[in-house]
Amino acid sequence: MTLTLFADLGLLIILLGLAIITAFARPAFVAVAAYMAYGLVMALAWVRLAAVDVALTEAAIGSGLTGMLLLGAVAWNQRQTEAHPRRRQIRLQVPATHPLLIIVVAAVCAGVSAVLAWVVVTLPEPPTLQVEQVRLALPATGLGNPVTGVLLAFRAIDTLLESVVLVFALVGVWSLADDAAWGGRPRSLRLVQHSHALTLLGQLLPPFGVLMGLYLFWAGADAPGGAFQGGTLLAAMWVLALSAGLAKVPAVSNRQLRLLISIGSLLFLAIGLAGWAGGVGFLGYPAGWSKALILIIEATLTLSIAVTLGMLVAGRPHRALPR
Amino acid sequence: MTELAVFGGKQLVVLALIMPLLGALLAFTIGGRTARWIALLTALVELVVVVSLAWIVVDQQIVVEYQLGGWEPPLGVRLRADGATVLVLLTATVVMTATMISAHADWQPLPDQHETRAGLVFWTLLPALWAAFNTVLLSQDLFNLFVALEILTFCAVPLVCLNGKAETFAAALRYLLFALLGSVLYLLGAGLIYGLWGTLDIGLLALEISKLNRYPPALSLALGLMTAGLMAKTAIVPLHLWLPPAHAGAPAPVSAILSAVVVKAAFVVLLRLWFELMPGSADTMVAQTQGVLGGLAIVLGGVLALRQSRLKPMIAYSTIAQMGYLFLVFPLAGAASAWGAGLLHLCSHALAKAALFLAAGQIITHFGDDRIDHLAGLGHVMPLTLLAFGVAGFSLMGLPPTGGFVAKWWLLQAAIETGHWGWAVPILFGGLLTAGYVFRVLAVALRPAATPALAASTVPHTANAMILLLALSSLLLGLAALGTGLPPQ
Amino acid sequence: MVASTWFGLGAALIIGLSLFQVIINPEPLRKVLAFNLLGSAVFVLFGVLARRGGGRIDGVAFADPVPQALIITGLVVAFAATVLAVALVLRLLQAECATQDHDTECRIDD
Amino acid sequence: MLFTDLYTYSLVGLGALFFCTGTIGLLRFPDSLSRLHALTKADNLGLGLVVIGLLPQTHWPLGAMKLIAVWLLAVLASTTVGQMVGEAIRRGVPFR
Repeated sequence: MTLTLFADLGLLIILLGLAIITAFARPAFVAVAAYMAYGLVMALAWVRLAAVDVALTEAAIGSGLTGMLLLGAVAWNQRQTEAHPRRRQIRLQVPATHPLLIIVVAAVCAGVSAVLAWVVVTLPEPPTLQVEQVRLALPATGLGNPVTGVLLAFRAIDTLLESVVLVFALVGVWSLADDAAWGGRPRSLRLVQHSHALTLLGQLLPPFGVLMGLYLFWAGADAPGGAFQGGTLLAAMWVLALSAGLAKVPAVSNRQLRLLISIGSLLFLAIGLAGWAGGVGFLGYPAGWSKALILIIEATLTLSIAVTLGMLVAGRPHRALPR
Repeated sequence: MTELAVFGGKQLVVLALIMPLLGALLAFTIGGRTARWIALLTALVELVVVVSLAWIVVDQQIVVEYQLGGWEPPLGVRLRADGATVLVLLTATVVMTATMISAHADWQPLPDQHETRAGLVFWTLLPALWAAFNTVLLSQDLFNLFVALEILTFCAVPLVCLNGKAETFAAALRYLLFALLGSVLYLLGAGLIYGLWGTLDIGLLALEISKLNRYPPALSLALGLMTAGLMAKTAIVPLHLWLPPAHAGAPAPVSAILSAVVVKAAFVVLLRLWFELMPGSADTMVAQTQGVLGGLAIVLGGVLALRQSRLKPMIAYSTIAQMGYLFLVFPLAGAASAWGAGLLHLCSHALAKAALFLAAGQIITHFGDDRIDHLAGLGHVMPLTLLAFGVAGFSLMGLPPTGGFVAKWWLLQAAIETGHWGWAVPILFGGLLTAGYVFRVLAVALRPAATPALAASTVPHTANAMILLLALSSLLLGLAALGTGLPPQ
Repeated sequence: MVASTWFGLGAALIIGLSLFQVIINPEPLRKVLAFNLLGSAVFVLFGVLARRGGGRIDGVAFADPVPQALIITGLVVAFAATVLAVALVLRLLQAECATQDHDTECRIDD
Repeated sequence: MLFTDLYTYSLVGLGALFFCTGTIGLLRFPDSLSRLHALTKADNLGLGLVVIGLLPQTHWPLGAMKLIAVWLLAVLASTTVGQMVGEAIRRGVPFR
């Protein structure tokens, strides 16, 4: 017991160190790299908090995709600054960076930390929260993983909205394109310099990655995993193939692409509405059908999430299609 | 027995939420020239759904509840529509539908084009935003509200920079960062509340809290964090900096939606937190602070609106001032009329503000200038648009018998009833400021043009009709409220 | 103190310092990064609460599944926010660049 | 029982030692290429030793296969990254 506490404290110290580097390191590149490491260590912390589903999501989305995105942005910014040294940096200033204001903000933030810490220590004896209710209701869904049960049955509306969030975020990213580029492809993810090693990885890894992604979705019904974790892994494999130059980013006007992006949410909505016909209401599953329906929803969601995440990483359309 | 044969209130509550969502997804998937028609069709269907729902709720005097998936809270999520909800729902529906119809000809593809960027984005994100707003109104679950507020932000931000001008990107980014800060604080508060009672359902939480003799400090902290977060999203005074550039820089139909609908979402959540979870909190420090900030917003927003030289920034600053009135509801909550006053003000401001922004949009497009000093001759060229602008302006000022008047009258009554006379000062002073900036525009616009008369108005009739409809709705709302008797109990 | 409480304390600390960076740091990309840190710490605090509601069955630790599901949703929503923010920052940088250097082209893909 | 534990301790300890030397190399070697060399070599060997050490502690055969797969994937990833960083250095990208 003490040994694991020791390990946990070690984990915590590493986390804190990485968080401080992320927040305060001067070079942006170092900060983002620290954040990616922070995300991976955080995934371990989630395992220690007995939340393996969260650990998988954190590693895939929180650390991997977010880190990749930020790293790309920082690198671009750095190249631009080197190419145009006189360029004015964009600064989102608080009204005045008066030292007094900084002290006040620091005091408020320290206060928030202190009060939260105090709440963490003094919060009353562990209530059972919803552990019991979920355990009793879970058999009705036919699922073995309570987290999937919450995501796709009890709180299906959250998950439906979560899947459309990605679609609308993608529309938001696309909306930043130049009018002339509309309908075209996002910039190629292919690295400027050709690398044989990357090409080899791009050929070798995807079969295993895709298998793993599908496994994560399939296992999600009864063990940690699910559509979001599986979809992210599939997206990562697609992005790998794209950056190795083995595939081309589709154009945003592509009908099939749009359908692939929205099909997960649309099918989720359709099955939800079919609940009325089945007499169990919107987002309800008829008895005996729930596991099958949930798996169908998750399968399409996995596909849609994978395509949407890949397109989100690729960014806004950049070059118009030749007429 | 007005129960419809196929759809009862329960189904209508769900449809009110998912129709716009479905419309947005289909508009995105099919795209092209069809996207616009899908969105407009969605708006019409939604109008029918919401009117039917409102009819059922008001006529039968019932509260409609729906447990999604059949799962009872705390496990599941519940939708709920009472009289207040359907009033706001109906207002948002009218604003949305009118704005969509008035903007129906914008961003059309050229003959050789398949679709335009702005067109697809507008016709996809506007229904999506609508779905998110309806979820904010209907959902009873604190976390579901968080997701809905986030979708609202993600849809609103790209719309701010829809016309692709460099300065609007900065405005959109600032808006996004403020909104995200608000969400994160809100989420932190919601997490603490879950830790206390193991539920996120507002109804169940209200029950738990009503059993307490004294509030646990963690609850105060949670509510404080959530309130701070939501105040950042409603642009109340020290946190208002993001609003004017975003609302003024966006294309006019988007400005109308942002000012009329989007900023209200966080306020509705705030209302429910304080009125449903912590009733009787009118005399607490927090409520007093909210009132003081509201008063400051009224004065500061009004003064800054007066100092603007352009029409749209002026209307945007006026939103800050008008949101200030809403925050006076908290210290006056002890009076019976405060709740009704807040609700009425929210709705009449939504209608009036949408009319103002849409009118400003038509003025920019067809008069070619939105500098207030250059508006001479406008009354001659665009009489109907100016008429609508005037009627909406009267409601904003609080001239009888508009909705704005009745709301402010009820607020004053609440101030008198609770004995807190001091709150009457910002209410009355704010009215004067509003009169100042509205009359300034009208005075210039009614002057004959210095240059020879411009060509007669070319404003499309549908657009004018929609703007007038919105302005008149704000007026009628006042008459209807007066008809129900003063003040509501 | 149990380990999860220590994680809770750590999260409280990270919330404070990332909140400071979110408010004070003027560089947009650093602000976005600080937001991610802040969000992640808020989730940990939530997760610590989940752990309190959990326990051990047959020697395997488990936690309240509801906050876990909420955190997964939250992570996806936070990712969407980051994507949008980064896209906006890049667009803004490019627009600034174009207005300041008329002679050199500012391209996003070079 | 005791023997397998002893075996695991010694091999995992040896693996940890490789990680330590690799890290020292990363910190102390003069130029990027040799630092890269220290890092990748030590990681592959260190991780390999840790995996071999842990094999008797897992369920045969699935658990063991998972461990070996982890090692193979890590080797694949670090080889590719090492190669790409090396190529970048040769092109003259400044690394510090």
